Amino acid sequence: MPYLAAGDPDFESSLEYVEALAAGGADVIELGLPFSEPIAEGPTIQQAVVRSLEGGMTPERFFEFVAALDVDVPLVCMTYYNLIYQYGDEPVRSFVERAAEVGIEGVVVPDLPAEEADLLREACDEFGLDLIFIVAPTTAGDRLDRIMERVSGYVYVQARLGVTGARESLSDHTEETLARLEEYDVPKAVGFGISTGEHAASVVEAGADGVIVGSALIEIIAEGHETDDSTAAVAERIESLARELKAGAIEGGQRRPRPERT
Amino acid sequence: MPYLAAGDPDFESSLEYVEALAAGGADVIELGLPFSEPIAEGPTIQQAVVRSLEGGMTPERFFEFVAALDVDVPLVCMTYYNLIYQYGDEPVRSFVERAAEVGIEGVVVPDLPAEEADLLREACDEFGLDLIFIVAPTTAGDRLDRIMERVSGYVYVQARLGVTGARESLSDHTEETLARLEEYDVPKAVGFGISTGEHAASVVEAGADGVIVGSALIEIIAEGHETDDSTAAVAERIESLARELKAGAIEGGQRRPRPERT
Amino acid sequence: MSQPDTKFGEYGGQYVPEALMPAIEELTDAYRRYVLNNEAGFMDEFSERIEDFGGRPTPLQRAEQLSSRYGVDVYLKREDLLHGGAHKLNNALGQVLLAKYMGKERIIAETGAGQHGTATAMAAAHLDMPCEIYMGRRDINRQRPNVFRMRLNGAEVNPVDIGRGTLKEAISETMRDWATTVETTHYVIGSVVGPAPFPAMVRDFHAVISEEIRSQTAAKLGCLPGSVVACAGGGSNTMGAFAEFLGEDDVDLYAVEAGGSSLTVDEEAGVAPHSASLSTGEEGVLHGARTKLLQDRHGQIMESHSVSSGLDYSGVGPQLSHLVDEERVTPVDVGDDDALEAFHRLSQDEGIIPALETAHAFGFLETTLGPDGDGSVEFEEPVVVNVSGRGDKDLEAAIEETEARELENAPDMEVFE
Amino acid sequence: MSQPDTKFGEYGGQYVPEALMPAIEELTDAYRRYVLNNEAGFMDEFSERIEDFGGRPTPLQRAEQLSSRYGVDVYLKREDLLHGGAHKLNNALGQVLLAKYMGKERIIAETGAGQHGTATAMAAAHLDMPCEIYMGRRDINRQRPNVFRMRLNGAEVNPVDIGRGTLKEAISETMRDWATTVETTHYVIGSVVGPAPFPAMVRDFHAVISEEIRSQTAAKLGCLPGSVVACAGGGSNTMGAFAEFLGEDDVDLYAVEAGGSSLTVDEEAGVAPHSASLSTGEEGVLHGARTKLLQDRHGQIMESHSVSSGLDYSGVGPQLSHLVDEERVTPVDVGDDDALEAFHRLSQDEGIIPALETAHAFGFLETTLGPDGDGSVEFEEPVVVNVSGRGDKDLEAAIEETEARELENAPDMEVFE
Ligand SMILES: Cc1ncc(COP(=O)(O)O)c(C=O)c1O
Ligand SMILES: Cc1ncc(COP(=O)(O)O)c(C=O)c1O
Repeated sequence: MPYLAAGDPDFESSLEYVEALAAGGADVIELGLPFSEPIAEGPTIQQAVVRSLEGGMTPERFFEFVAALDVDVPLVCMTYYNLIYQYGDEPVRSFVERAAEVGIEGVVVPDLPAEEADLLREACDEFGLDLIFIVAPTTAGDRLDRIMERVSGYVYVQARLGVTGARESLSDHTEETLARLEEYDVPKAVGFGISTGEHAASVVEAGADGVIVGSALIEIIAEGHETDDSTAAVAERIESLARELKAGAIEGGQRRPRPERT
Repeated sequence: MPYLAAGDPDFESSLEYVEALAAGGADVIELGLPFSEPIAEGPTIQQAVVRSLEGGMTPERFFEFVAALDVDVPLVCMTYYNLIYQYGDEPVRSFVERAAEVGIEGVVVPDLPAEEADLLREACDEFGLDLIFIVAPTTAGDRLDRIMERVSGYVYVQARLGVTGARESLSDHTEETLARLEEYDVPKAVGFGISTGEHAASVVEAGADGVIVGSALIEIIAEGHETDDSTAAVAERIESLARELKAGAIEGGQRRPRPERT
Repeated sequence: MSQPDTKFGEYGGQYVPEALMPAIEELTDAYRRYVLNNEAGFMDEFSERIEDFGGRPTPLQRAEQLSSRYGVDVYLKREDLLHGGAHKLNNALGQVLLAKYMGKERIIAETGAGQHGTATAMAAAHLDMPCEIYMGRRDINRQRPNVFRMRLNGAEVNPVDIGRGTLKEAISETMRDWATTVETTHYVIGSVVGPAPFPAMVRDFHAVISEEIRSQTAAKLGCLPGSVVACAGGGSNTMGAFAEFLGEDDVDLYAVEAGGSSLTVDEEAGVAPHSASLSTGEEGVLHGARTKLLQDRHGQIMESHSVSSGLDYSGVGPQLSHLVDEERVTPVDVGDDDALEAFHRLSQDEGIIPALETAHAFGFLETTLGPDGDGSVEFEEPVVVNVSGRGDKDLEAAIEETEARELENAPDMEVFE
Repeated sequence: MSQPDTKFGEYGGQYVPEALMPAIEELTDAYRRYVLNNEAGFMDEFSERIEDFGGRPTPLQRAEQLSSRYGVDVYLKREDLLHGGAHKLNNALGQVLLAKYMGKERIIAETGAGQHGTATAMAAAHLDMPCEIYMGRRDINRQRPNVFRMRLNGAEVNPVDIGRGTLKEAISETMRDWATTVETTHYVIGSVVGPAPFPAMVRDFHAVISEEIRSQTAAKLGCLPGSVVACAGGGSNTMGAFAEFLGEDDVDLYAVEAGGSSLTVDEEAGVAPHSASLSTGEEGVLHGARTKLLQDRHGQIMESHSVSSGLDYSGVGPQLSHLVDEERVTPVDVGDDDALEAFHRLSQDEGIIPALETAHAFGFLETTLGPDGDGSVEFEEPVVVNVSGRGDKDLEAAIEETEARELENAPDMEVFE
C-alpha cells in the first residue's frame, strides 16, 4: 500500500507515478490531498505537500486527479480534517459524496481521532466509503476498543511514535502493537518508517496484512525533481520500489509461522 | 589675568608661554595644576588638561615648573581639591607649604566651596597665601557674605553659569553680579567666556578690577600644537593676545563713569 | 468535582493525531485533579510560586496621560512587570509545574514572539526540567533577545524553517515533536489554543489577571471595570483578562486583533496581511481545535501577518470564537501603523515601553478616542487595558519598522546609529 | 523635624563648584521637607507611585537550587522585577517627583549601565518632564538596548567622549550641564554618591528594599536576615538593602565590588583593572564627596574596570566608606570571570537572568561556598541576596565576554549566530 501526495511535483507526472505504483503491484493506493499544516508528517511528505500545493493542487483538482487516473486498484484519500470540513456546501458530507463519485473507496484523516469522527463516519456510511483510523503505539485499552468499533476497511497501524518518514531500521513498537490488535478481526496495514522490501517482509512476518510506504517513494520523486530526471525514469524507479515492497510483503507472509492447527 | 594649564602641551613650551604672558603685561597669572576630573572646565581646558597629564605633569612637577619660571608677576595656582588633599604627608598643609616655597601667592579651588574650606584657609593663613573664592551668578545673600568673609587676594567672579570656555558674547549676568559685589571691598576679577580685548574693556567698564582669560589663550596653544607650529610662534601669538586684553582692560577702566565727587 | 471545558459551543474539541490522544486524556485528567480540584495542593503551590518567582500581584495603575488625552479613566494592568516581561509566565509556570506533578521529564514548547518560549524556559529552569523550544526562523530574526534569553536559561532553541517561519509553523513542528516523545514529554502550549484541555487550562492559569483586576478596581474604585481591553493573538492574555468578567454583563470586553497592513487578503498567495481571525476568519480546524481561522476557500490555512510576532497567527482560541459569536466579546482590529504609533505614545507619555502586541490594545483607544479617532465606541469607565508585556524584546524590530514609515510621533533615532 | 545626613564620619560633604551650591542648598531643604518630613504628603505620593507604576513590593523568593547547592538558605530580593528592570527606579522616581515638587522644569542624569538613565527616562515620561541623559561612549556601545529604551521614552541621550567613556566621565559631564542650567534643572544622580544631600537622599529612596526584606523575612520566616549580600558600584542597591539593618548588629552586611580582571593596578597608565574602591581605594574627593577612591599616588583618579558597566566606577558612596571603616559592612570582591559564571548559573539554575552587576553578588556565594569555594565566610542564615537588576540589557555583552573566556558553565551559543 503505497502513499503519494497527489500532484507532486505536478499534476501530469503525479498521474504517471500513481499508475507506476499500480503497475508495481500495489493492492491499495493511499493518495494524499495536501493540507497546508500537515502536523503528522515528517520532512519528506511536508516537502511533497509544498510541491503539490505550489503546483496548484486544491480539493477539486484532487478529485479531477482521481477521476483522471487509469488504475484498477482501490484508492484511499488521506487528508486533514479542515479540507474535508470546508469542501462544498455541506460540511464533510459534500466532500465524501464527491470522493465517492470519483471512485475513492476510503479516507484516512490523521488529525481526526475517533472521538471527533461522528460526522465523517455518518457520511462515509452514507456513501459507502471506508473510514480508516490510525492506531498508535500509545493506543490501548478503552481507546483501542472505541477505535476498533468504528474502523472500517483496514486499520492503519502506526509503527512508531512520531511523524512519517523513511527510517533505516524498524521500530520495536510494531510487534507490540500488532500483538495488541490480534484479537480484532480487521486487516492491519503498518506504516511510518518502512522503506525497503526487507522492512516489508519483517512487518508482514510479524502479523501485518499490509505495509504502507510513503516517504521512501516520495524521496524518489523529490530526487528526480531536483535532478530534472524524466518522468518516465522516475516512474520506473517508483515501480521498481513498489515491486520490491510487494515482493517483500509476500516473502514476509511466507516466513510467517503457520498457525498451529491441531 | 591669564590662565594656562601648566605643562600644556609640554613642560618646556609651557614655560615659554607663561613667560610670554608676563611679557604681554599680565598682572597676575593663574596656573592650572591639571586634575583628571576637571568638572568645572569646558572642552578647551579639558583638552589642555589631557595634554598636560599626558606630558607627565604631576603636582611635584608643577612645583618644579613654578620654580623654573622666570617671571615677575604674582602666580596663583588653580587646581582641584583632591590634589591638594593627597599631596605629601599632611593633607592640605603639605601642599600649601610647598606652594609657598616655590613662590605661589594664592590658590583657587573650583570644587571647594567656602563650607568645606576651613583646612585650606588655615594652611593658607599659615603660609601667607591668598585663598581666592569663586562667586557665581547664583551666589547671593548669606552665601555671598560667608564667602566674602573668607576670601583673600581677590574674588573670582564667574561671569555666567556653566563651565569655562571662550564665548562670542558677554553674559548679562556679569553686571548683575558685579553690582551685588560692589559693597565688598575686595578686588574683583571676572572670568568665564572672555576672549577679546573688547570683552575685557566692557567688563572692566562694568566695574571689574581685572579679567581672567583662559580658554581663548589655550585655543592658541591647541592650534599651534595641532599644526606643529614652533613654540616661539605660539608664544608670540599668546603675548599678543595678552597685550590686547591688557589694553582692553585699561581702555575699560578709562571708559568707566568717574565716581561723582561733589 | 469541577470538570474541564472541552467545547465552547461548536468550537474547541481535540483534532489531533491518535498518537497524542492518550497524552491528552492523561493531561485532561491531571488538569481536572490538580488545577480544577487543587489535588495535592497544586494550586496553592502554583499561587505561591507565581507570587514569589513571578512577581504577582501585578499593579493596576492609573494612566494619567492617557486618561487626560482620551477623557476617560484608563487603568493599566501591568502584566509587563511579571517575571520574563509578559503575562506568559502565568501559563508557562502552571504547565511546567503540572508536568512535574504528572511525572513528565521533558518540556517542549513553541514560541512566536519568544515570550512564551522565554517564560517556559524560565519556568523550566526554575523547576529544573530540560526544555526545548521551537521557533520559526523569521521570528528568531525578529526577536533575537528572546532567543538569547532562552539559551541562557538552558533551553534548546530549535529553528523551524518551514513555511513563513512564524508561530503557525512552530506550533505544527512542536506537535510533531510531541507526537514522537509524548510518553515522557509535556507540550506547554503558549496560548488558549490547541486541543482540549489546553484552551480551558491556559485560560485558568491566566485567570489570575482578571481576579486581580476585580479586586483592585474594587479596592481602588469600589466598582467593576466598565471595559476591559486586551490584544488577542491566540488570546491568552485576553481570556486571562476577561475570565472573571464573563458572567458580568456590565463589563464590556474588547479583543484587539492585529489588522496588519490591511484587512484584505491575497487568496492567490495564500497570505492574509493581517491576523484578525476573530473579525474576519471562518470556522475551521487548526492545531487541534475548531475555531475561527484565516483560510482560503479550500480550507488551506493562510499565512497571517502582523508587525508583532506574538499576534502573527492564523487561528485564535476557540472560546474567544464562541464569545464573539455570542456577542459577549467585541472583536476589533488595529493595524501595524497604529500599533507602532501607540507603541511610541505609551513609551513617551507613560514611561512604559509596551510589547508590540500590547501596543495594539492601546492603538484601539487612539483610533476610537484619539484626536483623529472615529468615535465608534462609547467606552464604559473605568477602562482597564491589559499591558500584556514589555517591549524590550521588540526594540530592534520597532526601530526598524518605525524607520520604514512616516509616523507622527516617532522619536529621533539618530543616536542609535 | 528630621535633618539630612551630610557627613558620614569624615566622608561625604559638598565639594562642588560654587555655582551649584545654591541648588544644593535648595535641594537639601526640599529633601528635609518633602522626604524626611513628608511635607505635602510627598512620601505618600512616592509610595503610591512606586507601587502602582513601579511594581512594589517586589517578592522575596527562596532560591531552591542555590540553597541546596550551598547548603545555606538563600533568598532573593527580586528588584529585577521593578519596572525598568532594576532597583534604580526607586531613586529615579523619587528624585523626579521631588524635582516636580521643587518646580524644576528639566531633568538631567548620568548613566553607566544605562539602568539609571532608563529608570530616569521612564520616571520623567511618567511625570511629564523633559529629560537628558549623559552616557559614556563606551557604555553606549556596551548597553545599546538601554540607549534605545531611553530614546523611546523620549529622553535625549548625550554621548560623552571624554576619557574612557564610562560612568566617571558621564558624571563629570552631567555636573557640567548642571552648572550651566542649575536654575531650572534637577540633576538626578544615580547612586549614593555625589555631594550631600544626594548620598542620604538616594539611600532613603532605596531603603524601601530593606524595609520590605525585613517585613518579608518576618512574615515568612519569623526572623531577621542573617546576612544581606548586595553588589556595590556606587552602592545604591547596597545601601537600600542594608539601610534597615544598620542598627541590627546581628545582621551581617556584605558589599560585593567588582574585582575586574585583577586587583593590581597600573599606576603608569592610570588604570585599575577593577572597581573595588571599598576594598582597595583610598580616601579622597571625587564628584562632590569625600570617599574611598581609586586614585594614583598624586591624587589623580584612576580609570576603573569591570565587565559590568554599572559597577565600573572609581568611587563609592561615602556612607559605605564609613560603614566599612566602622567594620559594620564587609567589603568583598568578585572578578569578571566569577561574575560571568554566576550570571550563567543563576540563569540556568533559577530561571533568572541577572544583570552583570547583580551577578557579582552571586559570584560571592560561589567563591566562598561553591564546590571550589574558599570557605572564607561563615554565612549567618537566612542569606538574602539583592537581585538588583535583570540581565536583558547585558545579553550581547554577556555573550561576547563569555565567548572570550573558558567558562565551565557557558551555554552553547551556536544558535545565536
Ligand atoms: C506581550 C504579548 N502579548 C500578547 C501576546 C499574544 O498572545 P495571546 O493572544 O495568547 O495573549 C504575546 C504573544 O507572544 C505577547 O508576547
Ligand atoms: C542592576 C544594577 N545593579 C547594581 C548597579 C550598581 O549601582 P549601585 O551600586 O548604585 O547599586 C547598577 C548600576 O547601573 C545596576 O544597573
